[in-house]
Amino acid sequence: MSVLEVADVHLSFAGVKAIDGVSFEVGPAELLAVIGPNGAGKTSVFNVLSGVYRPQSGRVEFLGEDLLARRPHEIAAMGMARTFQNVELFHNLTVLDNLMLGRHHHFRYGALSALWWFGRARRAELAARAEVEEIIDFLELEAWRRHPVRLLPYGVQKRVELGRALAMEPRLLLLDEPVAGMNLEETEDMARFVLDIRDELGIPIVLVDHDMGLVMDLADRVLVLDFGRPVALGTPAEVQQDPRVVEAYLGGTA
Amino acid sequence: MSGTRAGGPSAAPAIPTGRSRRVRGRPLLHTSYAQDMALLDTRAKRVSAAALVLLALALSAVLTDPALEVLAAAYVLAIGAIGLNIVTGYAGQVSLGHAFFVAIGAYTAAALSGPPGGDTLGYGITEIWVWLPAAGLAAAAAGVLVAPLATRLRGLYLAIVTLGLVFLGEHVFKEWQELTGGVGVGREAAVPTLLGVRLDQDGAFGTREQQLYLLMLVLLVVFAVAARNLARSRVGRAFAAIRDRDIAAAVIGVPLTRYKVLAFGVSSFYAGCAGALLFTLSGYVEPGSFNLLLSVQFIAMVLIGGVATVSGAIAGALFLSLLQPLTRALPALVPVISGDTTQTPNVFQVETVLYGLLIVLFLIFEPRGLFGLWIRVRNYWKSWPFSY
Amino acid sequence: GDDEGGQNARTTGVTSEPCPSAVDGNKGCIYLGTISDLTAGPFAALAVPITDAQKAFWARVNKAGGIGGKYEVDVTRYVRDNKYNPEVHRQVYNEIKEQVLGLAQTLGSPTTAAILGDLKANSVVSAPASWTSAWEFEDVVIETGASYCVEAMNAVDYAMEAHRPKSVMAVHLAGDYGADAAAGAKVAAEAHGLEFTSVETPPGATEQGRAITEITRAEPDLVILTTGPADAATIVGQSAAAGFKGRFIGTAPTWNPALLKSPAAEALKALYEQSSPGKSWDADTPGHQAMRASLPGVTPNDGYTSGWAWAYPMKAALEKMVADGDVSRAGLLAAVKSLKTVDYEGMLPPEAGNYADDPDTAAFRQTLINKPDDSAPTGVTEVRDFFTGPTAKSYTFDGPCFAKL
Amino acid sequence: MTGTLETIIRGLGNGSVYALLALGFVIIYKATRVISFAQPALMLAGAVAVSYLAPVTGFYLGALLAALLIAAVALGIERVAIRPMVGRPVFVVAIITLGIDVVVRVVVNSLIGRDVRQVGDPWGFDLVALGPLVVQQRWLAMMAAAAALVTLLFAFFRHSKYGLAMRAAAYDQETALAQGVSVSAVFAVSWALAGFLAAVAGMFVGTGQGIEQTTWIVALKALPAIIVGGLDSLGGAVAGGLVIGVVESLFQSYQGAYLPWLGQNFAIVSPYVVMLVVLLVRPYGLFGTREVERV
Amino acid sequence: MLEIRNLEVVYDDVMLVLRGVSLVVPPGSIVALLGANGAGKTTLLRALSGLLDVHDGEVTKGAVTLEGEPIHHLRPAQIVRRGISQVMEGRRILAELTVEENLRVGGHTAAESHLGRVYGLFPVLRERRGSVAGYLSGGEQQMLAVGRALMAGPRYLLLDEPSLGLAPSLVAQVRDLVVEINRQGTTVLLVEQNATMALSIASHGYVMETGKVVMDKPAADLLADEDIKEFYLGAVRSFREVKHYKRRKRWLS
Ligand SMILES: Nc1ncnc2c1ncn2[C@@H]1O[C@H](COP(=O)(O)OP(=O)(O)OP(=O)(O)O)[C@@H](O)[C@H]1O
Ligand SMILES: Nc1ncnc2c1ncn2[C@@H]1O[C@H](COP(=O)(O)OP(=O)(O)OP(=O)(O)O)[C@@H](O)[C@H]1O
Ligand SMILES: [Mg+2]
Ligand SMILES: [Mg+2]
Repeated sequence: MSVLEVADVHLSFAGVKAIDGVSFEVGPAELLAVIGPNGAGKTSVFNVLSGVYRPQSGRVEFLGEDLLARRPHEIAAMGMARTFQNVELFHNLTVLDNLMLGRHHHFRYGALSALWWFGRARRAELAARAEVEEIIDFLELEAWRRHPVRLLPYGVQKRVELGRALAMEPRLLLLDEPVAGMNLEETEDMARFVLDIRDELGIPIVLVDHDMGLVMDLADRVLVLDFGRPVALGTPAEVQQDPRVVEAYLGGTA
Repeated sequence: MSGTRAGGPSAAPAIPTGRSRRVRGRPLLHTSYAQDMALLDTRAKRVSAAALVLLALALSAVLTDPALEVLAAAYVLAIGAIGLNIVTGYAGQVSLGHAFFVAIGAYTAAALSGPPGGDTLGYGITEIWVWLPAAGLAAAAAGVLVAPLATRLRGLYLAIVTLGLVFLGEHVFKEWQELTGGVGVGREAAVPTLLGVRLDQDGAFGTREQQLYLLMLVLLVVFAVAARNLARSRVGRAFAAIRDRDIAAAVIGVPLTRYKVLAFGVSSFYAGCAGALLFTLSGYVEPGSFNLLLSVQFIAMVLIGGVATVSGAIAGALFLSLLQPLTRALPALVPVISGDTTQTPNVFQVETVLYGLLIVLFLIFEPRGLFGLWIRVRNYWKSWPFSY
Repeated sequence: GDDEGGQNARTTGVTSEPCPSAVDGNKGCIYLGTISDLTAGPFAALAVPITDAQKAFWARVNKAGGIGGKYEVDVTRYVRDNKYNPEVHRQVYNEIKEQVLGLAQTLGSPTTAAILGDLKANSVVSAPASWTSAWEFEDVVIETGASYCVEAMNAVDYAMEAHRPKSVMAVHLAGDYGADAAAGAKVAAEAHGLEFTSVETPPGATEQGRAITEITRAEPDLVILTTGPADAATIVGQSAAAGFKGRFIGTAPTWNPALLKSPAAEALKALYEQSSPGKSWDADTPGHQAMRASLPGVTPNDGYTSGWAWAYPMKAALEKMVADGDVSRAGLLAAVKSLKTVDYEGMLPPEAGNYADDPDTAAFRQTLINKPDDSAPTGVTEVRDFFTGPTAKSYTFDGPCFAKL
Repeated sequence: MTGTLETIIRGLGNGSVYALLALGFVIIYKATRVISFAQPALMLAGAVAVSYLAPVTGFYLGALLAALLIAAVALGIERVAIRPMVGRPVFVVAIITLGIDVVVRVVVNSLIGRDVRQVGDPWGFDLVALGPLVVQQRWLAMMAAAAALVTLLFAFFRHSKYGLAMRAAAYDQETALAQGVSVSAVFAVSWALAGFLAAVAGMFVGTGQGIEQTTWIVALKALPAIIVGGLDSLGGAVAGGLVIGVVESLFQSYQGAYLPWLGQNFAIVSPYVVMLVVLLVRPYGLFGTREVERV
Repeated sequence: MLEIRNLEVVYDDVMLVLRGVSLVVPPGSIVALLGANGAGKTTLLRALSGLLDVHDGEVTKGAVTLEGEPIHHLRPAQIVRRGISQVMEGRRILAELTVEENLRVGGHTAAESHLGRVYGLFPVLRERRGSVAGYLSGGEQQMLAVGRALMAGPRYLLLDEPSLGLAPSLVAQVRDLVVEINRQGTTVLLVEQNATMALSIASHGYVMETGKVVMDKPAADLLADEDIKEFYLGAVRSFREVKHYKRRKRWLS
């Protein structure tokens, strides 16, 4: 059974067709890459999946349940986690707090316990902290724990964002251009983390990026979009050979 | 991320959660998350917090009654400012409507504790532990009703709409003379009785001012600690998330509407309590008091103290409350300024101008507020003698 | 707490040292506080002349030998600005209360209400700067002249003779000022069987649209105005422009001499009269003469006249206190309670200063009526000297009027 | 019917003044994202300046000089107190303008003194007949002046680079700087314009009844107006001002008779009610720019 | 000639970020500036364009000169007028303005309009000229940012990561574009993470690390340098291999 099923989704904004009949599936522990020219609708697909945009038509099922009627925070609670194309961290908060926020919907205590703190709230916070520390350890963020994220280098911010998504204990992870703007070393680190998440944790991943080296290397399958329409879907090797892909996206130099 | 990892946290290396002794001489070395997450996480902080509270307690014996009254008012205003800081500083929903919620608290308490059968509404319940929570809850209810607007509006739109609340409130309070006594007339404020002891009369625990001072101090500490707790909890983090980036907050699972409503609710609760207490000091409430100026003063306290810090809100409230007496004292030191009202400039003009100017100058030179000033000083000493 | 400042520990606000600017260095000093709206509040325009007049008043008293030959009075050292805010009023009161024997001026009703409990508890005798009827009922507050309530009653009674109205409309601000007068107008209208309506209007000249509409729509024969001066100019000017032919009578604070330079001047001269609790600036009484002599070069304004007149009862009470030998707050209050008359040097009849009897007996009920006049210094001349109308005469004061509107 | 029309014309007259005030707020907001609480004081200062100048220079020249003078004052304020705050949080700047308001008002109050001051306008309460309608001349003057100024302003923004530079500076000062926009010049121009408009509005507020120390409160009417119109829209400010003026005028005339249960003088708060109603339908006012957010 | 001599920059009065950097951009050249994250590349560009002020940064030592005249104390608007224009890091689109308005703001100081040229380079922008810029996709915004800087018709163009988030075919286009505008007479200082791209067109390259220039060579030499290959260009190997030797063990524990 597939984790995510997207069928014939259409989304347009005042004259711009952002998504025009996109369908695909993501299998368990699959790493699906979505590529395409700028403005092809990749981010828009993510926004539909996480409930930020509501498509005009189509069907999206996540773990067998319909997504389209749900609001973003409900979808998050179902286990959909994502990172954003432009880092969308909570800038004034520390790394720790950003990661703790990832665990928001796992907490069960309310505002009154929070005011009192001792007891429920404190226990829950301590337990969450332990979970978060593991992620910090995994993503090698130890040195940055207490820093407000706005002061961090870009590459580290991207990592924190990944950490926040992981803290949500996702059932599906969406990564939007995780290595854009990164130097070689950081790209390699990120690639490693992505593979680990998929291989060790078995979390299926949808990945958008323009770094073809990365995409072709990591992806199990690749979906190519152009002007919101699917152009090709197949293994990296198949896609790379597809003349339509070369023309629309890779250009002569790929 | 423990989702697929066997056993969750227990499988991870043992995590010490209890308190444990700290290695001597390394105040920032924490050996458990509990220590690390404690409110006052260093010995220095604990000591200075305790010292501050003790000092504040001691002041009640040292200072004159009028000075105590000024400070007591400052403490109450601080409670209100902390409340505003919750909705505006932490959750980022700028509200100019704080005065409205303060008014609701003040009148709820006044009506509950007022004498029955008088010109104005009264139920004769003077016990503070009844009217104080009631005032908070009434204001919180109003806050919760208003909050849905906040989910539609942003920034200054919200600010001016909440300002509209103040004007609408003024109208209602003016018209509802049974409750408020009417403009220019007013009514008695809530009477603070604690277990049968009237705190607004000289009594067993000291003079009226001493008793009220201690009451306000204790309440301020309680409210401040609760606010700090809230801020470091999931709720506080969710507020901050909404403030910094609301779409992202929703996408990681924070229900926006619920938390905006909660922020307004909690903030208004604080405002309501502050309102109930504020006027017990003078014993008298007049509906004209709940105007734009009051709201603005709260905003100024938050900004001057430092946004999104509890201690900042307290510092801001103290600063503004003490600024008035200060500006009254300052011109006296400059003998060339006339005390004669017929002349310009006279001391009264100078003191009013000073009040405005000092706020302006302070914000120009320390835009991050008193808290920023503190951070600067601290950073300086931390990096001393290597200023860079 | 009651720990007193100064070396004369038992008598707050009185020293054996001379006043800061003493005429006679051998006399002691009685300090009186002033809390007024001196800069940013809505009454600043009136408060400043009131305060100045009182300063001049006490300077004259000191020059004339002070109080009982033993003391001079200082009202310059403890002057505070309340910005017309009850909380500020209370704060500044607290700042000075241990330094003063009483208050030469406490401006505003809600502001004074915020310290009233303290005034009563500590017997701090205070002269108000407002004419609301609530002060009749407070021992420590020594008001001077008839209340707004009485003023309005007399205005209606006067109009019954002069203009024979069939209907009366009170156009008034809310609260202790406007509502007090409107209540008086109502009592009088009912006594005469006139049709009565009341229109509460907000302060601000641009806000008077409703009042004007109501006036031109209902066309009452008489309008009793209790607003601010610019408000009055708009109301009278625009109503007249719209063809309104009825009469206006405004209470004292409604008037400002500068209105005669406004576009509403013609309408005011044609339709407006002004009631007043006391004679205006240029009246020919010893008190007025003294006042004019003490305030050379000022632009005439009734703020001065009121401020000056308000000081007489305090002077009388202080003299009585010194004569009785108990120079203290308690002594001052006792002196006040024994005053049946006060010498106002002709500015007001002596019986205006009755603080001994019960409120209903003591309430002073005489006012005057003036009309606009370009040539008079404050823009008005008297048309009717002190009088008590039938309504006021038979009215029983058993609580503040404004509560009864 | 004529009564209603006259009420509406009164509303349009007052509304034109609110529109001028609102334009001042909007221009500053457009360039700096700050609501300047100093506008009320500048308005009062303008009115007072006219009252001093008019007897010497005549009314029209006096009004022009006063407006220029207040524009200069606003420029000075901007230079001294606002310029150092470039790049700081807008709420801090808003509070600073509030402090400035207090300071300016104390100075102006001492110039007003205790008498009601007259601006010396030629209209007074004079009436003019428009067919069956009898309306005050000054209302027509207000409308005409507002229309003229608004036309000039729109032309200025259309034909100069300032309109765009202002919006750029407001959205992101650093980016604007990087494009060579002199953010400080933009700020200065917007403050000067706002000061000019406030002064003209103040002059009109003073027509007829004159000015007192408390007259500044009128300027707050512009706040609901700018929200109704949309905080950053010049056209919206005009529309908002007129809407507020008319609604308020209608409430003044008819609320007492038809909706008495709303209490006395509901007209005072009617602008805020209109504002709430508009916002329920359009969260960015009638013409305001929607905040752009995408991830 | 744009020249930086021994430049020291401090943020917030305490953080020393540039420690004596010297760099020369000869007229008519393309100079590439490489460096790890946080090395201070953006800071250096800010010092050139006068934007340090906005960030509480300050030049504490050294000088920036344009044709021999010091410019580091000038205001940004003056610097733009002297022909230096910058594509800021992170796109910095004026999101509430339309595409065309963004471009016109870019041309604020220019005497003539370069709109046609920019639309010619990026047809998408012409298509979307009336759209609100904030709703453009990430890559489209990047094109807009580059286009906007061109609107000033600069003599010196400072590009901070212009290829960020662009599709491969567009990266190639941008590279060609840089070469083209350079040929037309604009001098370019190019900050890039995509070192391969940058060095392929630059004549000279600088490498910065923690606030210092650590390497300064003709581009061709840099391309051949072993260290540069290792740390900036990347050996041709699979990412799957990278992780194994570096990290695997620790994660499993
Ligand atoms: N909220 C919106 N309003 C209007 N247009 C939008 C909106 N969101 C996306 N679009 C348009 O939809 C198209 C697809 O955008 P999207 O962000 O999905 O592209 P993308 O494939 O992620 O591109 P890139 O690689 O450049 O990030 C673009 O043309 C964009 O301008
Ligand atoms: N406004 C600022 N205030 C304080 N420190 C800053 C500021 N901007 C940058 N820094 C610090 O200066 C150093 C250099 O930053 P800079 O942005 O110049 O690096 P960079 O080389 O451009 O990095 P990247 O490749 O991530 O863009 C970093 O350590 C950064 O944290
Ligand atoms: Mg995208
Ligand atoms: Mg950079």
